[in-house]
Amino acid sequence: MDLVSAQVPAGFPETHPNELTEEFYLNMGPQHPATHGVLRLVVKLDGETVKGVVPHLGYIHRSIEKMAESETYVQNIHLTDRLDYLSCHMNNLCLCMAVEKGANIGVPERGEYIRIMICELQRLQSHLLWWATFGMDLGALTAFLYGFDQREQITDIFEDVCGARLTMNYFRPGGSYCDVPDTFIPRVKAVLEGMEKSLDEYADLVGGNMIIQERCQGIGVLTKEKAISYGCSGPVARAAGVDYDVRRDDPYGIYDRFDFDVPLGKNGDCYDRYTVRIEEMRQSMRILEQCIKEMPSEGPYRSKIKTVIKIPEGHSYANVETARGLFGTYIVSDNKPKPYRLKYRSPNFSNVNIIDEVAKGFKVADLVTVLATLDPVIPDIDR
Amino acid sequence: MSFFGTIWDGVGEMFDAIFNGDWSKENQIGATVRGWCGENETLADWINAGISLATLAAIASLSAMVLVYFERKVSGHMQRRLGPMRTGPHGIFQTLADGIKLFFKEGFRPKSADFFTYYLAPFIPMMGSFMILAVIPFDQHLQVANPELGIIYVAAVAGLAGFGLIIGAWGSNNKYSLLSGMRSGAQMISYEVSLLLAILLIVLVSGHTNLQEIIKTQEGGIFNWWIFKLPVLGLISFVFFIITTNAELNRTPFDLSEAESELGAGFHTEYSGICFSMFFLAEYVNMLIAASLATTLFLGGWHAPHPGLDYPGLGWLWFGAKTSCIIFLYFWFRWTFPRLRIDQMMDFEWRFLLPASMVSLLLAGVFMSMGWYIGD
Amino acid sequence: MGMINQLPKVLDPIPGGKMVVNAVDYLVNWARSNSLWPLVYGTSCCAIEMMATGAAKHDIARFGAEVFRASPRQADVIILAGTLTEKMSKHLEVLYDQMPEPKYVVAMGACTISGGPFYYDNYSVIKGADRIIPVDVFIPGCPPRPEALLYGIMELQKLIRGESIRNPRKPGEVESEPWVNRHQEAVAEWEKEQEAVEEEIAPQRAQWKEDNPDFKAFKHPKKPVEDLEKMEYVPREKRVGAEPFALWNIVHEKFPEVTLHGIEEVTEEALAEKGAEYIPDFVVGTEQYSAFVRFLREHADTDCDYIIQVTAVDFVDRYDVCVHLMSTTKKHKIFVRCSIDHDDPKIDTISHIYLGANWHEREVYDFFGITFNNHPDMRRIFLFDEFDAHPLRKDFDDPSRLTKRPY
Amino acid sequence: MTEVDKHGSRPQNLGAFEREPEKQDEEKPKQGMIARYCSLIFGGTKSLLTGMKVTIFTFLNPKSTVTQQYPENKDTLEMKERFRGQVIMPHNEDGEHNCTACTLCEKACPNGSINVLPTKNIAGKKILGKYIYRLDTCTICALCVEACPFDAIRMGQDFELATLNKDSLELVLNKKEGRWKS
Repeated sequence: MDLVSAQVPAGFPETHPNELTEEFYLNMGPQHPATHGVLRLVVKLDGETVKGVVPHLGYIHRSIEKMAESETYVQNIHLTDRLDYLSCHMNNLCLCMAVEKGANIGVPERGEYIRIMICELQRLQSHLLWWATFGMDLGALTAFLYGFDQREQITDIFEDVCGARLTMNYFRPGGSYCDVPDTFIPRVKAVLEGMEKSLDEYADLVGGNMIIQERCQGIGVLTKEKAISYGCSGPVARAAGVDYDVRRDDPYGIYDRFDFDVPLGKNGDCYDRYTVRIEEMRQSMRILEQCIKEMPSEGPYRSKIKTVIKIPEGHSYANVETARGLFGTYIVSDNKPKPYRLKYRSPNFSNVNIIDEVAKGFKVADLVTVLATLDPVIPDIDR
Repeated sequence: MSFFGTIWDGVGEMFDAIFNGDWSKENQIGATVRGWCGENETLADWINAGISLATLAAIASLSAMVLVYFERKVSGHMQRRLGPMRTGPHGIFQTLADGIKLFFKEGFRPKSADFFTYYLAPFIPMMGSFMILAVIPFDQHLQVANPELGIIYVAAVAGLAGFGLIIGAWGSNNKYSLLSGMRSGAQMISYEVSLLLAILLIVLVSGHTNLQEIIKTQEGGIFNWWIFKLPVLGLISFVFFIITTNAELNRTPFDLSEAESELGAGFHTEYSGICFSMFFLAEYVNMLIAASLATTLFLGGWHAPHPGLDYPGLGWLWFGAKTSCIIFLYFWFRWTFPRLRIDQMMDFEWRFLLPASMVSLLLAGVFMSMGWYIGD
Repeated sequence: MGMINQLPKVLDPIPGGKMVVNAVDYLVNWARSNSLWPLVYGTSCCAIEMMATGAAKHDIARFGAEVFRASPRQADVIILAGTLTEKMSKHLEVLYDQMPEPKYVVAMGACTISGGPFYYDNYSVIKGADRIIPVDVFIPGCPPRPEALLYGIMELQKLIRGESIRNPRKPGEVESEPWVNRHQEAVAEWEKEQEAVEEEIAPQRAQWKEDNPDFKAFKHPKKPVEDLEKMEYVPREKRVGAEPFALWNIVHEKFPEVTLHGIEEVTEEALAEKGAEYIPDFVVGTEQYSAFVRFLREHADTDCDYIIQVTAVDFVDRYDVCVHLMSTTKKHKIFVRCSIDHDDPKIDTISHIYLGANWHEREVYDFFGITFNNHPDMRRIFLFDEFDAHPLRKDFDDPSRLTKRPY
Repeated sequence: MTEVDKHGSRPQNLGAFEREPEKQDEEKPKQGMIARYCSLIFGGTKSLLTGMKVTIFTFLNPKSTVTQQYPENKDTLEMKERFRGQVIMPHNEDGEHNCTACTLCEKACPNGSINVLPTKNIAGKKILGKYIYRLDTCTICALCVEACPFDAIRMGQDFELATLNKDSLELVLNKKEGRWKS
């Protein structure tokens, strides 16, 4: 068998062959169940132990940034849906905020509450999906179904609000494209009630399970310094102890009115990433509860905007905290209806960058665990 | 007795049993055939052997089909959904459809795979399963062969399945398959030790290696089954037996060789169509065998839970019921647990299971010499 | 299976044989249509809806199709969930070839049918998966809801039930027609048609005008416009992190040549006027670029330990390399920009200062062709090596890849 | 490191070429080995049993099943009011629609899925000739519906659009041309 190829794959340093063992290269992806899409990892293995990982990107590179230059700002919103489709409302929001900053558009009070509530629901939904796939990657297939079951209820809310299940295209500069229906608040309340029960059940099924704990604790350790230097963000960075959350430290919208905690991990291992995400779900529920109490029941949901939005020459930057971390939109404009250059800063791009650093020295199975807890969305990386 | 010696003796005994009509002598069907053939005993033997082999094949394929269907249904209901619904009423023909489809599917061999090993591999686990099925005592007289060293024969042949996986993994020339084959090889060899110790415990306390004799020692109600007859220790070694067979069967939490999210499809990555279905079939037949063995060794075989319910000729019903319960246990494990990592699995075997089963074996000796039994 | 296909040849001439063949046909088709094992294949958004179809609420298991196989050798149907790019298409071809016959392909969502949202102005997406592999069922939607996918699978089942071993299934053909701008073509065709119609109708029209001199056109009722207020953007009042003027002072002391982008004369008032959301945007020369970024990182007051992104903008006469930095302790952001020559774009790397900059710089190299000196791994990151241009340059105009959107 | 010292800033530098050794974990209170072994076994068994409890309760409770059986429940399936299926053009009883061929929807469409092809009626007024809608590229973003000032197009509720023929996805939405006479 020709398992040990003479040629070293791209990205690996030249190795000095050891006389005792032979290392071989395993290609994971682009079609592989663990890579959450079309990420391709070339793994250097010594038996079962990972000696190095080189990710290959671009299998879903869809030239969104090039397309953005020939679409108007409002048309661009539907492309942001397709970046990180699991936090598409947040992506929409980020572009809208950048446009609002540049083109001087305000948002009414009720519109802001709608935005926050939808975004937090989206975070819950995204984390539920992560929990589901996390279970699946570790072999607990039932977790996958339970997580999706809960997620489906939030998807129902979205469908009720904007008519789509995944690519919403809901927010517009100045608010959102339609008001929430009357059933919105009762439905959110029902979901929050169900979530409380579900989170306990999840702890029973996965979180407290000894096998999960043994497989996650001490695995894929990311230090705080590495996390910062690589530009990691979101739950991945917070599990490593980086105390930064855009919602709290650079509050956008009306996030400064709410009382919520930013969960932090101690060790930066896979289990910390797990607990941080679970805790984030609870914090999102807290924000939603406050929103339900304080949201004005009357009032405009959006402000009037021009049909053609133009941003004066210059640049405009906005960032939000998506379910995966810091998502930024950088618009360079030339006073035309279409952006001159539109750059999205995707959180996954930096988060996946650390894979070699954290998976080295562990087993192949741990590589899967690490990937599952990094929770990458590949189209967001490739854009 | 050397390892291979054990196998050959067992095989020899099985052939003896089949061709000498061991099965037919005590069985009603066998007797009827004998009556028809009159004095021509050779013919009767051949017919009986044919019937028994056909029965085995039927049991193997039917049980696999039913088990796959139930697995999909049980998993469905554990996961808040329904499972197969549209192929026949409640999807009962689902696995039949799968089987027919797989049979008519194109089968091909990767160019770089080794012809001989690639095509040999799927037959080995299947063969092993058939050979063990021959000695499973479904009822007092419903057993194809009843070798004196039955349990040792079972233990010896059970090891064959692992060879199939390793050979197939190696022969298909795929890195994922290779990793999976190595994993399953390590797993099978390690867990076989504990499995044998658990079996040995029963052999020790019952004093028999013949499966029928082991069952006969458990006569007389539920508290005479070895799981309860040995206070606490029986239960513990039953748990050990379930764990080790679970590992032997490559099922969650020990399904490392088929770890979908890590290794794609594992050792059968390169197999398609009928070859793949052979692996699939063997997996489920092996599950039936493991559950039957657990029933035989720990749950009183074909005996009813109460001596009053022990009607002659209905033993196979009791046997089936007990076996189904254990199979449900396997389903339940599979759809609840995540899988272990290779080093954790090894740790669990060599650091916990092996010492613990050795201690329990020692304790069993103590129990036996002190006569600490419940029941008769 | 080759053997089964010989069955009609043998049986059809025999009386009653046709019925046997029909029965076998029925059985095999029944089995195949009820046991569609999909391949685990999902590239983007549609994959989530595919997973949702497998989840409890919609439960694809009812169709016997929950057995998602990770190995193409055991799969019967490949659900193309998500956009297909040029880089991925080679792998898809391999996957398709690895599947045993009979194999079916379901194109799920707009991207795989025709490129969908990525139809115009796009250099990397394949305009329809049927240009790579033959597709049987098309499910429009972006993404289609789970019920729509189930309906598509039912359509596929119908297709399979109509098959016969007398006429064994052959893989369909891939779309070979060259890609056309359908929008433009439809307009051109219509205009031609209209010219002819106009000529034909001209006399009638004159007649009609004479007959109806006081004709008034129908006025379509307008949709009620919502009563909305125009609002001004309200910037945040409190600044996060250090004041830009303080940062400017720190920087100016060490690097006197550095200026602020868009501000000619830097005074405290001028910066305060910009509001609390203003992010200082330093312009730095190529020689000082690397040292400047290092300074920002290591100075205790700037303390920019976190890299948001490195990107570039093509201003036709020059490239601006933009570095966005942040401090996780002090929470402020600093932008750095450095203009470089358009003809020979080269700049020092900062990947030794920020580990994360490595990939960002590779991305800039990929899109703009800007080379970073001393970068440890200067390869393309997204596009394949055969791609011989840098697509985000303004002069990138490859008609074989890129078609302009009509509006 | 010389450059760092020159700036007189913090010595901490974690670039790719100068890495700090990883921090040691804080010392945990040491447990006895046997105690840890036992707690692992018993705690582990307990956690596994808790997990098994969850699945068996779901299995035994038929109410927990949430599956909607799609083709069977077709008659009772209610779509959400705002559900975006495909673009439709409502016609009144006379088969007339509201479209004036203003092409606002065509301009709003991000990917050229709509072709509004105008013609002139007998009075010389611009009316709609053909409204081509390409379902195969449509991303169902509803920007066209938002842009339409006349309520001529809406989002339909139909989702059973799968087809074996790709060409059938190019639809003409108007049944006849615009208001020809009036």
